[in-house]
Amino acid sequence: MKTTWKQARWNEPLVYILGSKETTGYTIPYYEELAELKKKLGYTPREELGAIYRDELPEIPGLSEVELVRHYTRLSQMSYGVDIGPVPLGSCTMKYNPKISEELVKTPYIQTLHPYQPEESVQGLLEILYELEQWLLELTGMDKCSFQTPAGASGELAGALMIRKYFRDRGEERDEMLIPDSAHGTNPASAAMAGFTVVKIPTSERGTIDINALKSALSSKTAGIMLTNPNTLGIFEDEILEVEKLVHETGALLYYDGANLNGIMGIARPGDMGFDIVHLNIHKTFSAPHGGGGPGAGVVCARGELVDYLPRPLLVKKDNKYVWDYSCSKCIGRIRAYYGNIVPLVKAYIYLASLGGELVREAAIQSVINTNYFIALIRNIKGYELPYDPDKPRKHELVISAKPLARDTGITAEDVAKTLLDYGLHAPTMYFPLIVEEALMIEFTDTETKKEIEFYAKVLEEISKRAYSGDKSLKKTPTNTSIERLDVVYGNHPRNVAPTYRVYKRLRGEK
Amino acid sequence: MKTTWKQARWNEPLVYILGSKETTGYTIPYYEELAELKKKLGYTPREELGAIYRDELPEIPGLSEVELVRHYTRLSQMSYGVDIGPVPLGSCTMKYNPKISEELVKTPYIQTLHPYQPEESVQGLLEILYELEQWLLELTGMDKCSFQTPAGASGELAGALMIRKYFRDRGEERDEMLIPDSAHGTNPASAAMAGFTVVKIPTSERGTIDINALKSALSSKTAGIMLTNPNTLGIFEDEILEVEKLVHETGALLYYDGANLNGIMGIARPGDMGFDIVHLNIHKTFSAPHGGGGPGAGVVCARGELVDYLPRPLLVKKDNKYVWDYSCSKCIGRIRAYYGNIVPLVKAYIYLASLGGELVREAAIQSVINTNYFIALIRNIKGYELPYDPDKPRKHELVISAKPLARDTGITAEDVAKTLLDYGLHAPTMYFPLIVEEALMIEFTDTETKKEIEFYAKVLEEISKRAYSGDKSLKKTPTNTSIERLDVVYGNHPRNVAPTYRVYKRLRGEK
Amino acid sequence: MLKKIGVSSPWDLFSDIPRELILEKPPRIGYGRSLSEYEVSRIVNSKLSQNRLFLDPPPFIGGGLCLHYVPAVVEHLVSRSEFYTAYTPYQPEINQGLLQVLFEYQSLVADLLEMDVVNASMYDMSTAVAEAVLMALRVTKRRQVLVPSTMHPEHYEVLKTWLLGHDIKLVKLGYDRETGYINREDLDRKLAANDTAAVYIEIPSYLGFIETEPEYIAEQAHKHGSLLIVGIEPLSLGIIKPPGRYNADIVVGEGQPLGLGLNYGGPLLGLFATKMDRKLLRQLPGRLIGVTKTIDSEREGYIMILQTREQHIKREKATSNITTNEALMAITATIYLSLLGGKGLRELAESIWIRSHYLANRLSELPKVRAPLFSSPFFKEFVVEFPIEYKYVFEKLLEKDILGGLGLEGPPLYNSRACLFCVTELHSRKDIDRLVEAIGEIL
Amino acid sequence: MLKKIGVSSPWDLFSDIPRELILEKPPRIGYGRSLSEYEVSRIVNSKLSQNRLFLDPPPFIGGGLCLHYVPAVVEHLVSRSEFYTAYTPYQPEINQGLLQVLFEYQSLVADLLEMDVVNASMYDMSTAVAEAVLMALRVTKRRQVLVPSTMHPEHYEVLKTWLLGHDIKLVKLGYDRETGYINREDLDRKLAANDTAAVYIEIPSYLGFIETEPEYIAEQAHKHGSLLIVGIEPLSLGIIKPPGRYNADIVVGEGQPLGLGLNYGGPLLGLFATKMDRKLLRQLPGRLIGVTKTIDSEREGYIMILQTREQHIKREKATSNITTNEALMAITATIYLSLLGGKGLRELAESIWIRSHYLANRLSELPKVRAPLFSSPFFKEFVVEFPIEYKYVFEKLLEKDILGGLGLEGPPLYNSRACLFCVTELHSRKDIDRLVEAIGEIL
Ligand SMILES: Cc1ncc(COP(=O)(O)O)c(C=O)c1O
Ligand SMILES: Cc1ncc(COP(=O)(O)O)c(C=O)c1O
Repeated sequence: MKTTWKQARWNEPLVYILGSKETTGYTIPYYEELAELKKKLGYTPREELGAIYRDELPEIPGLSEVELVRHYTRLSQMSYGVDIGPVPLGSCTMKYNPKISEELVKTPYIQTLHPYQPEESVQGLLEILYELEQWLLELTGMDKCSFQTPAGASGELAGALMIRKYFRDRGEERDEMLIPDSAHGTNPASAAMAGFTVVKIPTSERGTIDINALKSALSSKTAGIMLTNPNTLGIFEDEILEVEKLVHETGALLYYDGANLNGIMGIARPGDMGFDIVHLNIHKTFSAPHGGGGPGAGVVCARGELVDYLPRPLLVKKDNKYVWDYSCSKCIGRIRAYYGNIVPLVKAYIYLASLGGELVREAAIQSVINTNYFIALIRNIKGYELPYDPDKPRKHELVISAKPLARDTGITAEDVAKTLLDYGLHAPTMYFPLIVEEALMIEFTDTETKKEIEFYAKVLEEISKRAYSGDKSLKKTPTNTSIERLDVVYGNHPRNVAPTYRVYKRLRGEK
Repeated sequence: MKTTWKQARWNEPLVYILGSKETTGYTIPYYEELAELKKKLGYTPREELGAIYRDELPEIPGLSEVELVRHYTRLSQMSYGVDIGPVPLGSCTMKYNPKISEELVKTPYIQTLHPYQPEESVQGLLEILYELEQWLLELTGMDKCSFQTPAGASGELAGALMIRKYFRDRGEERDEMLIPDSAHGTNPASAAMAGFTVVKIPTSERGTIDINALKSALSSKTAGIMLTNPNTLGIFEDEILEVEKLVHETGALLYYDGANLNGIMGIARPGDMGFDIVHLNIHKTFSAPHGGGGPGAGVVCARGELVDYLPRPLLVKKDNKYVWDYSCSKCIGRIRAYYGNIVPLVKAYIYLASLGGELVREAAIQSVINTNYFIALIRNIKGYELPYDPDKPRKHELVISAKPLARDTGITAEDVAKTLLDYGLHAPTMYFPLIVEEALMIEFTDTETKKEIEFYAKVLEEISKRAYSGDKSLKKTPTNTSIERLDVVYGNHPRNVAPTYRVYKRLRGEK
Repeated sequence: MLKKIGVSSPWDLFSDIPRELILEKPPRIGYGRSLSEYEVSRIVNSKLSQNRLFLDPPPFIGGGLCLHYVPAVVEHLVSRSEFYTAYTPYQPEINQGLLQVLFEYQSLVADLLEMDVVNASMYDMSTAVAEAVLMALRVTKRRQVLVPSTMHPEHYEVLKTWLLGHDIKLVKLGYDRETGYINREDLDRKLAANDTAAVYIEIPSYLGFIETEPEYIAEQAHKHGSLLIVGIEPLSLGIIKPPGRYNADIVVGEGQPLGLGLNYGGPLLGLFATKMDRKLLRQLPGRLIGVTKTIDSEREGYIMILQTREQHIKREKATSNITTNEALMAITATIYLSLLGGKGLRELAESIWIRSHYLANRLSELPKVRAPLFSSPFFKEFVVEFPIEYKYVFEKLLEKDILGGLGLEGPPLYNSRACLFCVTELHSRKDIDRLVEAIGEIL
Repeated sequence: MLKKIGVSSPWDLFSDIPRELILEKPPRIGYGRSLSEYEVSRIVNSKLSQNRLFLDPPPFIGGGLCLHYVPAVVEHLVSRSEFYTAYTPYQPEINQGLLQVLFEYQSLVADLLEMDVVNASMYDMSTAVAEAVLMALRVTKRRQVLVPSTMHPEHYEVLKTWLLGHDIKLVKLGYDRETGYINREDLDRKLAANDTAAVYIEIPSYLGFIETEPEYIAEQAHKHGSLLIVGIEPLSLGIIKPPGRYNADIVVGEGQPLGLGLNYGGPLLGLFATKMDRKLLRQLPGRLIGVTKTIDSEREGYIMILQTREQHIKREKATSNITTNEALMAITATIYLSLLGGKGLRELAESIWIRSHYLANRLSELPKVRAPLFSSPFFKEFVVEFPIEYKYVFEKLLEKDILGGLGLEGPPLYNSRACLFCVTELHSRKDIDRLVEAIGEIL
């Protein structure tokens, strides 16, 4: 399997080398009016601002429009997203995002709307958000959602704060949050930001939460538990109802990390499992593209009493009009300014409206089929193993370990990942979850084709063969990408840390 | 000067290999209605169409949307336009096209307009076209334009037919069209399509039309002369007024090939030079992008009596309303269906409105400065020469000859062109105009930066050095592009001619 | 830069232009000054928004162009700037992507038509018809051309214009008032002298009806040594037999339904195909992409082939003057076709067939309305005759925000009570019912 | 695929889910069936077009977000799908382009602020303020935070929420009614106990006015061992001294003016910068891109650095929980800044300054209108006080299709006759005159 793929490799210098602060490609609107208006005013910015006037031009290099276009177009060719090939990063749900969403949100009817313009003037948009909320409630089994949170982690923070406020209001001092050791890093981080002490719950050899450990952790200090289900191993917590009973019986709450609902949406609902609060990642399950790191949109939903604690404002329908409800007797307040990340939310609306209930369920099923088909393909490849009950079906994702490969050949999960790049493929998530050694966490989602999945498995097999045949070049991959393997240690060395060009220049003794 | 540039190289198979005719990424609107409507009709297409029903599915491979996006996105990365780097193809005016034009024409207010909807319902668009016409008249010195012609060649055909009709109406039998040997190939081709016999006029050693040869070619059979000015050598026909007198005196007409007005727009006008008909290439001078080969838009304009002969309909203002005037007592009729290539025309409007008169003139001046600056940079590079009065300033473009290089080192103009590609640059037009051996025809236009021009010159110098140092690899270039040098002879051999996949398969004995 | 050039003023570079030709002042263009991008967009948007949109319901007007749905992904991919800012791929090594797409275009259209050769596009269908006729004249060296009386009147006008420079007899064939079909006796009679270069037919015709036995015409034409040129509508080929099957020599068509907007009539996409035949190939107009190998024979790639037919090499002996064509529209059609696939195409064609027949049926229930006017099968467009002047109906529909069919008071039908309706995949049953109701109220 | 997996039904793959949890029927979502793309766009467009646009004249409403012009080229480049369909660049070798853009983002913002460290974005300014405060608490280990009373009321609310889990004293500083400035005595008094983690100030403030001598506040804060956090508006830095010059420790801001649409308030872009200081760097929230070399040391490239601060490694000890951020907005800002350049930025800032002052001047000519209400310099936004209830003015303006300023009946001003106007580069003299005339008529 020879690959002659090459990623574009432009020797594209930094914008600082290309531009100059005296150059601009921007045209000031109504420029010719300025001289007269200035005269009318009779004073200048410099005069008004005095000591706080900026004397020197900012060191921002400007480019002409054509230079700008070439620079960033070339850089785009050295980037890799779902539109280029599969990005099976586990825990990330990199599904393909239909172009219709991109097209429909590019309209002045969204882009120019001001958050403070009267509600009557944005009824169309609010209706979309309202219907979206109904659908998300249907999918989660919750009672009410807030659109405030701009990402999943923010949803977790909101949820954790809700739990804190809930117990404070009840006068209960509960400051422990239970979190499985397989959880996403944001869970403990969010809990800590909300002031909780994190109690780690181990994973049993079945790949699910260790019930006995849970039991002994639960106490009157327990505020709640944060769970992902299916968990980050892709395994459904089949004892979830037992967990629910135990937790609720101690008076604690259940938080559902629904960043990734892709494996069970339309099939089972966190509300039915007994969760009190849920957050959803619009940019994962609901098909808003990930934007190279963001924007996302989180939605945080709650049941029963917990609804009162949701961040405000909430969208409600009153006299057949959609309005923002700011009333907040118990709520945690605002989690960010304005109402939320509207654009990805509209994309979620378009996605769900297009699919409808049946195809939503189909998408979940397909994602699970894809996961298990891939497992079947790689099950017997030497060097990789499927930890935790390999016969249990996985849901939206799976985690393999390259530990045997590393042990036998010295080729690590990282080497495997880097070598995948050389075949024009994006690597899986590496070294997560932390409970699996040499972990490769893989999620194809529902939109990858059988062909792509098979090719991916074949390349993994090829890499194994190369490793066992003693091919040391695997340590030097990739070479077909725009740059060769990068030295992570070097860039992190305190002597070399250069987060900006001004620091970079200083490190090199330039002015 | 080492280059490590690599163009993206995807081993992207044909869509036939990727797709299947049973797959579709398209969603039929209101699909669920069809069953009932069909039932209501009581008969099927097959029943109605009978013998002419298509029994088998067309052999069109379908793709899912994600497959489609990856396929064509990857192919786009293996393409090269002005947004990637300079494309200094002489005679092509590949200037940068501001993105605002692309944005503004993507609106239902253009895209969904039907050519037969009432004129009252498209006044906004017609006003744009009308104002554009006024500006083009101002630039050309003509009296009236027709937007019909979809490209430059089509404008030439219209013009040649106008000349033919003009003389037919006058009862004069004139069927010779004079065309300089430096002219663009479309000129003789268009004249021939209009039924003229082409008489070639040689170029003098001054690089302009040979006046004596012109004199002896002129006769009572002469219908007209087609001229490009500045001509394809980039040289202004400084004896144009003399030419005009001679031609008009014989009773013949002057046609101006204004495909490329970039070197003199706002500075001198074909109308003032005495031309009777002019065509303009909206996709060159007026900043509509070239689309990988099209669409263009031609505009053909005329003066005096010739206005009556313009293709119809013409846009006129009547009682403060814009209407299409179909009246045609003498006109040549229609040159194509409907009114013209509207989208590029609107882009020309945006371009001219943005620039205004002064910047239009500035653009011309800058394009001429760029040409002559480049000449200054390469003047002394061994191996290249500037034929025809090297001290005369060139206008929008220049033609150098690599004859010395070919003679001394065996490295031809083609080798130079192919090697340029290896530096991430697009090659100039090669082997045109035909009157220059080993021609390289270069046009930077007004939008290339000084830096780019200097880099281009430096690479040409480097290539010369490599050639003179005996570097034979220049015959094997390019190697940094998505594919190595292609064999033009092979693909043109009658045994190998494969213009479609069905023929390709047949040649290889596949079904 | 001036210093390096060796001049002191840029005007020195214009010293060879006769003094009296140099304009004293910059031209009066635009708004008397340069405008910022924001100002331009404000101006252009305010002008354009004066246009009246008909989207709810979608327009029912036809006449060779109808509004179809352009999938967002098509628009997205055509907007890749590597494609649309490229020139004609004169340097194939650096433009393999573009060339492959164009080769796919030729191949897909070829399979749609079941013809072997497809060029890389003509300006539009009207000029494709003209080029096809000119090609037939060159191939056969004859001087008569037969065309249907019912053909698109603008295409006929274009053809006439393009033939101005040639001494050609352009003859219309009689047609059957009942079916719209070409009158066979007339055809036979006009072919008899064996001086006909080509017979041109349209399937479906401009008026929407479908000749179900083109084989007869093909045979007659070929028997008398003339070529058969067929004009098609590409979506109809989801359910209609491809012209390759009934022995067409040249096929032309309007590619607009394949993912292009209307854009008030342009740019469009002229489809042009022929048989794989030396004689035809040599006379083919336009650009052609083909497969070749690298000089080291290791890989296959794409180049422009048979360029020796073209104007930049053959000049006055070229097969056409065309150079700039409609490449981006060809790319659009390629993406559109690859999205649909054979099955999608069939389903789309069927849905258009069903919807247009549903409208005809419903209209025919109205008193004294003849819908369709012709008894033959039809696709997408069809003629309806009203008991009153159609102009009135059209105006009344406009008042109800409906863009009705195209009035046929002019050629080819000269029937002021008739119009040409177009129904596409865009028209829901509700949209169609709304039209029928509105007409019911008007009559 | 099922066969290869070894199951006979896909439901076998869900057999581990307790029976009672499995939904019997597909969820009731959307329109009861799947919709074609055309149907969805027709539905969405028809809903969205019910929103009311205010573009002529552009909106005069502010309150932290104002409508600015987004150049077409910015929108075009951000739409390159290699960027927007990428994930966080966990594999740097295959995402060098994206990483370089983000490094350029950090660098350009750093030069705009004259701060050395900029992270790869926060959600928005409100959360950036909250993260800055949390960071200051970690760095200083103190428990009091001082903020201006005039700060953005929503930012204040957010801050309060984010501090719910901590035992912190969030204290408002008094301000001068004449200038809007922080009361220095109050500041000194509250700093005196040396228990303040950070002093937060805004330049320009939420109400538009500009503190011209932040040096005093910086010195006082530092003298008492607390950090200075400054909230800025990025365009204003074309004419206002950058916070790096007056010794800010942490700088936050809303990046929306840098090429982002309003989008009804999201997504936005939280700017976050600090000094280059070990202690600060270790506590920095969010992602950071840095320069490194290839393992063979031949070339330089970009990677994510200092990831050990982040949640996926440090978990509950992380400096923040943020992972998904606003990368695409950061890309947008990068492109926008590189288009403007230093000079363009200055000119743009000046033009906004001129236009907003022109409106203030014109309004001040109206009887009993106080414009601006504060005597201090201002940028882009400013407070105006009317002789009548502002609510009435606002409603009347709406009737004239003008979206007026933001009423200030609530916090921080509680003045029902006052509003906050925002004037940007979008407002031509004519637009401004139109507003003034309309207000003249209303009063
Ligand atoms: C399981 C899980 N939880 C939480 C998150 C955090 O979501 P976000 O990145 O939107 O903050 C992610 C994704 O990163 C995730 O995969
Ligand atoms: C001088 C000249 N004339 C005519 C043409 C033909 O124009 P078009 O390609 O638009 O048909 C061209 C461009 O190809 C040209 O450069």
